[in-house]
Amino acid sequence: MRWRPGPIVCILGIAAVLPLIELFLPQPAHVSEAVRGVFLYAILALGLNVVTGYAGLLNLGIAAFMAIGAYAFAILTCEIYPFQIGFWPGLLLTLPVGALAGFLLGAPTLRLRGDYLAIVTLGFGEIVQDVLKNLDVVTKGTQGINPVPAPSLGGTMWTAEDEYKWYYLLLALLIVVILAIRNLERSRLGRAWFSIREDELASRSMGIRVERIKMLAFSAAAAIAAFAGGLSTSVLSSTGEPSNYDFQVSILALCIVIVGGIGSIVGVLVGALVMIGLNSIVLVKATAVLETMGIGGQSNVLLSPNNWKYLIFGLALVLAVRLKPHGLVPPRIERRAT
Amino acid sequence: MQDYEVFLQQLITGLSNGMIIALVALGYTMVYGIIELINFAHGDVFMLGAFLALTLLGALGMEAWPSHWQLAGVAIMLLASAGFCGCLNWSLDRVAYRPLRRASKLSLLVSAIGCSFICTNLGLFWGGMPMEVFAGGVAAAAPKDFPQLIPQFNILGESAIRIVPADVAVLVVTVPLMIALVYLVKRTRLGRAMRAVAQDATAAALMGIPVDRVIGITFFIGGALGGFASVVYALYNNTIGFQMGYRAGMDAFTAAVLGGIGSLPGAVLGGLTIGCVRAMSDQYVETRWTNTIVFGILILILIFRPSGLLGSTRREKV
Amino acid sequence: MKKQPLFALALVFTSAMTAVTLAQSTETKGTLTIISSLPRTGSANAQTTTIVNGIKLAIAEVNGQVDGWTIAYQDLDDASPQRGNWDGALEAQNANAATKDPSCVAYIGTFNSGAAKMAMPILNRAGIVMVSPANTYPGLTKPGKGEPNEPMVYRPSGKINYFRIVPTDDLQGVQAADWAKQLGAKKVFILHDRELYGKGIADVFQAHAKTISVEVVGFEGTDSKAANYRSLVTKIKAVSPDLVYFGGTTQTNAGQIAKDLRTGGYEGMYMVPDGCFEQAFIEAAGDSNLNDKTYITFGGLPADQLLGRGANFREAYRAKYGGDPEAYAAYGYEAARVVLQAIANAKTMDRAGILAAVAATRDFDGVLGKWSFDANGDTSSQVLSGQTVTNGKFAFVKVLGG
Amino acid sequence: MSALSAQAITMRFGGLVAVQDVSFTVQEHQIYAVIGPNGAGKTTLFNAITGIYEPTAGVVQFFDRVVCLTFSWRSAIRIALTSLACALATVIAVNIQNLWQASIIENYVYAQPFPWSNGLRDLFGALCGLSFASGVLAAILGGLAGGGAALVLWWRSRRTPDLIARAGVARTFQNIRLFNELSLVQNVLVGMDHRMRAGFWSALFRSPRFHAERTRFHAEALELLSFVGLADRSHDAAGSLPYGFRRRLEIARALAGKPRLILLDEPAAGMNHSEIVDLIALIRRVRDAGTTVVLIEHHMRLVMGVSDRILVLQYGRQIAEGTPAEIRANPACVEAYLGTESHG
Repeated sequence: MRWRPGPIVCILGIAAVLPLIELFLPQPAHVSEAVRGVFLYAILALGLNVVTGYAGLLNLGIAAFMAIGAYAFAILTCEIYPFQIGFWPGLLLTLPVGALAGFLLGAPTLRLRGDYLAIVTLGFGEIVQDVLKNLDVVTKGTQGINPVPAPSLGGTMWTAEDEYKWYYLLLALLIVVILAIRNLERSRLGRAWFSIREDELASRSMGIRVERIKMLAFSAAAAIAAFAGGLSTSVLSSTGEPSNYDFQVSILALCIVIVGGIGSIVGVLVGALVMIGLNSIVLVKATAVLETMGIGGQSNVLLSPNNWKYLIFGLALVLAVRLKPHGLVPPRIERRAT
Repeated sequence: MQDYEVFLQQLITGLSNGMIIALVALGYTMVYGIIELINFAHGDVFMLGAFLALTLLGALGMEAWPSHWQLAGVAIMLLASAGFCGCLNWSLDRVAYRPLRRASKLSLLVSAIGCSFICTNLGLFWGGMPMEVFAGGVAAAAPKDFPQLIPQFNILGESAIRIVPADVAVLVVTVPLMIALVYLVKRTRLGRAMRAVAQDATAAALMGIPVDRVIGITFFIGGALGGFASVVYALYNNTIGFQMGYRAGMDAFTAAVLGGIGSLPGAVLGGLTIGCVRAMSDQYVETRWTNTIVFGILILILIFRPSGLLGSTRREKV
Repeated sequence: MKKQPLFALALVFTSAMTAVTLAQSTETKGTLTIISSLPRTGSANAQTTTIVNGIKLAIAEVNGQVDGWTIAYQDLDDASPQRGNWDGALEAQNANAATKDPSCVAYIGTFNSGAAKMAMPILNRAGIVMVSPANTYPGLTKPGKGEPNEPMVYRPSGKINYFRIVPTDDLQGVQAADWAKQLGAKKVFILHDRELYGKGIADVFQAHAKTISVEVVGFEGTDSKAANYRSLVTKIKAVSPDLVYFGGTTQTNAGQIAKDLRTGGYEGMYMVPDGCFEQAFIEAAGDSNLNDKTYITFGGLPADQLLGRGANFREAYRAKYGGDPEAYAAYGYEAARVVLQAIANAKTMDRAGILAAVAATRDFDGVLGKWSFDANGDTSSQVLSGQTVTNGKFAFVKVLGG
Repeated sequence: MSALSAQAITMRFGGLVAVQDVSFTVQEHQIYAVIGPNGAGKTTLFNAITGIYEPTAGVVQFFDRVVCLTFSWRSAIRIALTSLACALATVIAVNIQNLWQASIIENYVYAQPFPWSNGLRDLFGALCGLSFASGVLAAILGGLAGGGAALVLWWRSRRTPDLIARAGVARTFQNIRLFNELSLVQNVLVGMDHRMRAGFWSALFRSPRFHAERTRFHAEALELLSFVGLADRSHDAAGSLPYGFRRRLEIARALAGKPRLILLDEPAAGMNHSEIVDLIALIRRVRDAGTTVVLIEHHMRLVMGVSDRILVLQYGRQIAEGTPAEIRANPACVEAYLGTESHG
């Protein structure tokens, strides 16, 4: 078959040249920094997509795994702890740590039906929050752990100012994650995930070891989320506080997956762009414009644009699923290669 | 206080809190039972109900009423909030959920999340707008005092154990509601229709049951329960805020699951269990671990009873 | 196809913003921008609104002009709607936006100390002065108070660019404990909201209470989202303390705790830090639950105790926004005035000049008293005031420390 | 050797007895039919055999073997280890603050190298110095919870459909259960899944083994699709197939696992005459390829034409068993079923 650039390649290609375009635009129009957030959330949502989109298990606690990754990464690398294993080993270690956490939660609970599992994951999210806050001897509680080292490769360092370096690093890692997920998706494992999502009992009757397959989805998602957590920690050079990884983050990731197109990598990318873009590009810039035009900043609730953000975000969600119930880019099912 | 008095006191607190959770959870579980939607907006509808009650209270100047009139005031608030929340929940179904009935469950879930955000924002506006006390909306986000209409003296007089009229009020409102609800679902034609739709919407439609109407009515009833609960909550806690829907919704969801989703007695049992576990954990462990303990117990129970405490192990039709 | 409206929208915004930027640059000597970064969405909105009011008031007082330079002000939000709280990514984004805006010379923020940790290194490298109206975590400025690598880790350039006008937790917690002892408390029960601010101040309170032989009968972290604290109150009552100290803010339910203490039949004293020094606290708690038995510490003198400058501020604030200025309004106002004064005193009108001028602030006559910045960038003011609540209003009791 | 032997199967749901005391044996290479009026318990019997339900009483053997995890010393050790791990994890979780303080915080001086041996020594010391409640009690509670959970989970997974499928028993469903969003090939490949060996890592890194296996099974799947006559639609979504094709796809999917025994639940339902003729030929071909066939069917011509033996159920009870000729001659069967049912 002749090779044609697919939608994923197109999106990533546009992303790759975006900073170059920006060179010709005035500063207020720069968005590449916010796009870094899109990349991070895209990685997180790709992880969630594995468990919720492919295997059909509703996970409301993906942020907990992100938190585990973030804190594991920070504890292993930060200079106030004795380990200090460095950026790359730390980032790689978030994968097994996340997978282990996923395994520990999944092993006893993956037999639960649909929404029972959802509440377990939600509860796990709350537990992780509490644990991170309360074990302050280990995790520094709400202080957060900082500074977390920035990556360096062959002598080049990434500092907070090198925004384009960061941009391309995140883009590269996003591509790695996409490739890994695509390899899994187009394999025996991916097929088994889909079959469980479609009809768990039938796939069980075909000899699929449902528990094991679900566990792989769950752990893989947890590992990717932990990876995203470690990465975001490094970008911000601090873990922030535990509530930076609360239920709302899980919900945002879920919205990205579903609004984008559940079970579709392109969908997740588009979803992340739309959701995070709405949040940290459109809303932020719009508020700024309104402020400079003298609108807003009033003490009355109704007149301050900030107070409309919830409403706009909520309306966007309702309208998105109303107009596109299968997501902005639903997965193409038929010709998926084996 | 003696040790046993502390224990009894915590039990009373736990049961009172648990009853409120149970009331919210009933609305949750009804909606879940009929269309299998985790209604994220339920907690926020509940929150708006509390704001309506506060508005009524302020507009009618109930604080200044003589005490027996205030009881009538409470009744007015209960009915108004119930009606309001019912209608709101019904409209959410009409506008945001019904068009998605054929779409996947997850799209529905996102729609519910969106509604939850919208309601939260309305609560923020509401918290600021109509009442002078909030400085023209400057402090809209701050928690709001809900005046004490129910006195807080100790019914037991000088005893170390305190039972305040608010505890009694919780019982007086919630228990009849639960009985009425069980009657409605088990004994009336409407209840039968609801159960039929919950079991198999297509079959129910073929039997001539107006499915959409039944679902709408279920949303109304679920919302109304949330409305009742919101007034009870406000009277009991005397504070409301635009973000209180989150915890209320989460507790209700947990209670519904713990009891077995779709089971009315299960929701009540789940709510009471959570209330008591919270109180006991606050007393005998540490407050900061309470959430962990609640969810830890939930996970443990689900491992051993995968369908909740009273949930039926519904067999899949093969 | 679906994305076209989005692009169109983005285009409109872009052009609008460019237009605005261009329009602004046609001024006398040029424009200096002050950027504030505070959580404007979600639960902290009430407090940050008053901070922004304070900042705007300060700028309005000089008619937006200092020495012929136009002072522009940008109110950035570091909270996102889906978080409802500060968001590290947005804070970093705001800080980077400030560094990239050539006209930006000062950054007022942050509200949360956790957010400051992310913004500080970025602004430090860019040499932009940062004045915080609300951060109280000691480690941000004071060596030896936080982690071993603090505060140097926030100063990658080696220079100090971060200043704060609020007393840190280690000061307020100590003063609060001393005051508690003076009020006659022998047994205290300490609560905190498990946030950086509340936990930090409660930790200091506990440590100091032990050294001045006040018995600490309990130390608990609360759940700030709980519906009520009745079971906790039962636990507190069982050990019958004289005073309950809550390290927390109005938004982490200080009001609800006050309420539940009273309905639970607790008769003793209740003390809270400056995070609760706002009318919203009284409104949330219900004044009958607070009257005469509630004590609030505040890092500075309340507006009505100040003569001259402070009294003017109070009148001006009342005239502009209606209602008395609260703790955070004063902090915001003070922060903005420090910056404005530095601009007036600056030798060179660039970031370095203004930074040097802020650092050189000495004997500043502000609404919080007369104070200077010390070598760490902290306020030299050791003055805290103690308040109580009578008839639903804050009432000044005494000056603490000094 | 018998392919399937059911002894005294009883299936009870609450008060309702769906299947009572049914026993039969299917010899290898037979085509065996289960017939009976609607609601006679045929599908329930199938579900009990294939592990979807746990029979209330009775034993099912495939190829003279009970397919079930037995409580061996291995599972015992597994449960014991889980329990031990949970006990240890609980102790660590409860005391993590102290342990961390003792081993790490006390020993680590900022920007100095960490004395690992001291850290380990202090960690061990702190572990030994734990109080009864935070040490022994926590270990016991954690161990009990972990062991109990492991035991319960093991109990629930003793006899699952996937275990039975892996033992070489495939089935189809009365109300067709295809994976509608997957293509035909993929549906078949799911059926082959348990024959594949390339795992997670070879999929992730696209190892040569992965490619080899993919090519091999893909070809086999296409072959199987042409065996049931669906080769030309192999890349369509299963959900888009017309009804008759769906049945065939389900059979292909069941055959994909190379089962030694296949259970077909009403394979001819909704088929027209010529399709049934094809189906009969297909079933024969399956049997001739070496697979034993058990089928539930209402369609009498098919049953009588193709079966070697027939089992007749009524109200959950077994009323007759024998060759088609015997059944035809049995008055009880004619009364119960044949008499009332029109011959197709």
